[in-house]
Amino acid sequence: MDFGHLADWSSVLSDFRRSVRNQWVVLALTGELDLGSAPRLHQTVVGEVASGHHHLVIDLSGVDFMDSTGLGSIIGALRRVRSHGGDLLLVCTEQRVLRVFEMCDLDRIFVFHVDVDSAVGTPVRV
Amino acid sequence: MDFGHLADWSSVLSDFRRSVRNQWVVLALTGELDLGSAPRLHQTVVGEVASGHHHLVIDLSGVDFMDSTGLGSIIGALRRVRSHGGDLLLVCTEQRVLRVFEMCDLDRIFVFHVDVDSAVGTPVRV
Amino acid sequence: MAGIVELHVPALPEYLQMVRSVVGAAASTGANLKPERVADLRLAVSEATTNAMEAHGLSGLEDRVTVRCDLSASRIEVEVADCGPGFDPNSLPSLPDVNSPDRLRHESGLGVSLMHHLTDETIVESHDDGTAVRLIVHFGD
Amino acid sequence: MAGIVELHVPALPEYLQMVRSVVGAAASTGANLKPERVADLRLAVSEATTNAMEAHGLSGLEDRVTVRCDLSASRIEVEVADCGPGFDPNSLPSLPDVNSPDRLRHESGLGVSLMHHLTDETIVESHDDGTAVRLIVHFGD
Ligand SMILES: Nc1ncnc2c1ncn2[C@@H]1O[C@H](COP(=O)(O)OP(=O)(O)O)[C@@H](O)[C@H]1O
Ligand SMILES: Nc1ncnc2c1ncn2[C@@H]1O[C@H](COP(=O)(O)OP(=O)(O)O)[C@@H](O)[C@H]1O
Repeated sequence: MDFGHLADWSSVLSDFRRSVRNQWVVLALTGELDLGSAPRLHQTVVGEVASGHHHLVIDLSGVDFMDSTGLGSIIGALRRVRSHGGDLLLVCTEQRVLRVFEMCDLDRIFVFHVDVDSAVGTPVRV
Repeated sequence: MDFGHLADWSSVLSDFRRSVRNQWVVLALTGELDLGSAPRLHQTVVGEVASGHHHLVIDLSGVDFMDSTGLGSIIGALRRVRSHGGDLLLVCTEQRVLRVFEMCDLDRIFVFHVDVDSAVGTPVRV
Repeated sequence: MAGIVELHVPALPEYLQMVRSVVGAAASTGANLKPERVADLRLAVSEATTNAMEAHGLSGLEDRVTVRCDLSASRIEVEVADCGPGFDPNSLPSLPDVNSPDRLRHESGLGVSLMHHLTDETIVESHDDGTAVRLIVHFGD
Repeated sequence: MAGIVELHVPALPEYLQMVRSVVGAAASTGANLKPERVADLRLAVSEATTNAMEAHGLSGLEDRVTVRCDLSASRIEVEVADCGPGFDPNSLPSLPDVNSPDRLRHESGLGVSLMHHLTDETIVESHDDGTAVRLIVHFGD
């Protein structure tokens, strides 16, 4: 079993943490996901996909606020990994964040897990 | 030994807690002590003194901000209890709050304790 | 208690959080509003302010964006105003069905409908010299 | 990053916390400012805003108080402005010595001297139609 490594992001992305668990790259976000931070999520995902990581977990459990710009960056991430045959799982328990998915009917498109352990237990399709 | 009773203040004074320990009335404040809350401290002290409680401990350990208006209400409390032969002790460890006393040279007038236990261990002069 | 709070911020994303905080604080002064409704209002304001900032950004405007909270005994109204080029709120494109694979092509276009969802009333007044969005939440609902 | 944030609030004590938050957030956007200095600035602004609110309150003015944060690369300047009756900052009474028993008679009169203590520069401009206090903190000190 691979317990992965935990790395601090560069200072610019100081509120993102990256780890590798099983065959999933886990991006743990904290703080608020809006126009201020969404572009960084976008860049990060583009970087991961470019370096061949197409199975991502975005851990939103540390995110206390997300608006539609934040949601948009997650939609973009899903499209990007899928177009490379990969997948995106979300970890989210915060009601206020889940509600944004629901209000936009996008809770039906995304797969939610209650914690990272559960997400990275999902077998990677190859 | 009297372990005192702990009572929630009325809703208006929701961030004050009153207890009686030994012969001291302990008022525990939380939040910010400024023009918004200082009048309530004033009223509370006036009420205590009027009902014969002249030995007060003001516990500032839950106060994360205090300005000169807040400080003024504490000066007033000291004057009021002293004029009845009582005394006022302060519990304060937060550097930012202590600093306000220091900048006004009033750290020399007040007696500070690191916790309520230490304050209420002070014998009451009669 | 009632009062008007007005905030002017640069059209930069790093000020969004400040806008949300001020609106949250102003709304909480109206002790009648439930925390969930304050959260909804914060989100609606975040959407409107994001649009206002983007409108300034796209037009290269240096002007600040104005957020005005007007609290009365029965409701809070937050107006977000910009001096961008405006838009026609009645002819926004509708999004493809969620089940369509095309849906994922749309990372944006959710803000205005969310505002309507989140508030009791959302009034958009847009002209070619600016837009004002009024977000209204009634107390006690 | 640099920018001007302006906040207008009713002259009511319950808005002091909002003023401090906005100034704290604006000052923190200037990543060069140490947390202790941000705390000092928040306190100085609280003092100036309290005085402005009291000036309006005593004169029965309904007007709002204005707090304007101007952040540049090297310093932050916060201006607190009111339209109260003004005062003469050069003829404020001095307080009795701390060792004098009389000292306890003075529950007020500390604000202006604290502002000078807490900032690099405090400039008071007061006329009979209002007062503007500018509180300036340089970065990197
Ligand atoms: N304040 C505004 N000024 C100019 N155009 C706006 C404004 N608000 C919204 N719009 C236009 O309406 C469109 C839809 O807005 P919205 O539903 O919030 O989604 P998004 O902003 O994600 O595109 C925007 O893309 C923009 O073209
Ligand atoms: N903005 C203002 N408008 C009018 N008078 C003011 C203002 N600021 C200060 N003053 C006057 O200066 C006095 C001293 O102010 P300060 O040092 O802050 O102490 P305090 O406000 O506690 O009295 C005040 O009591 C008031 O008379």
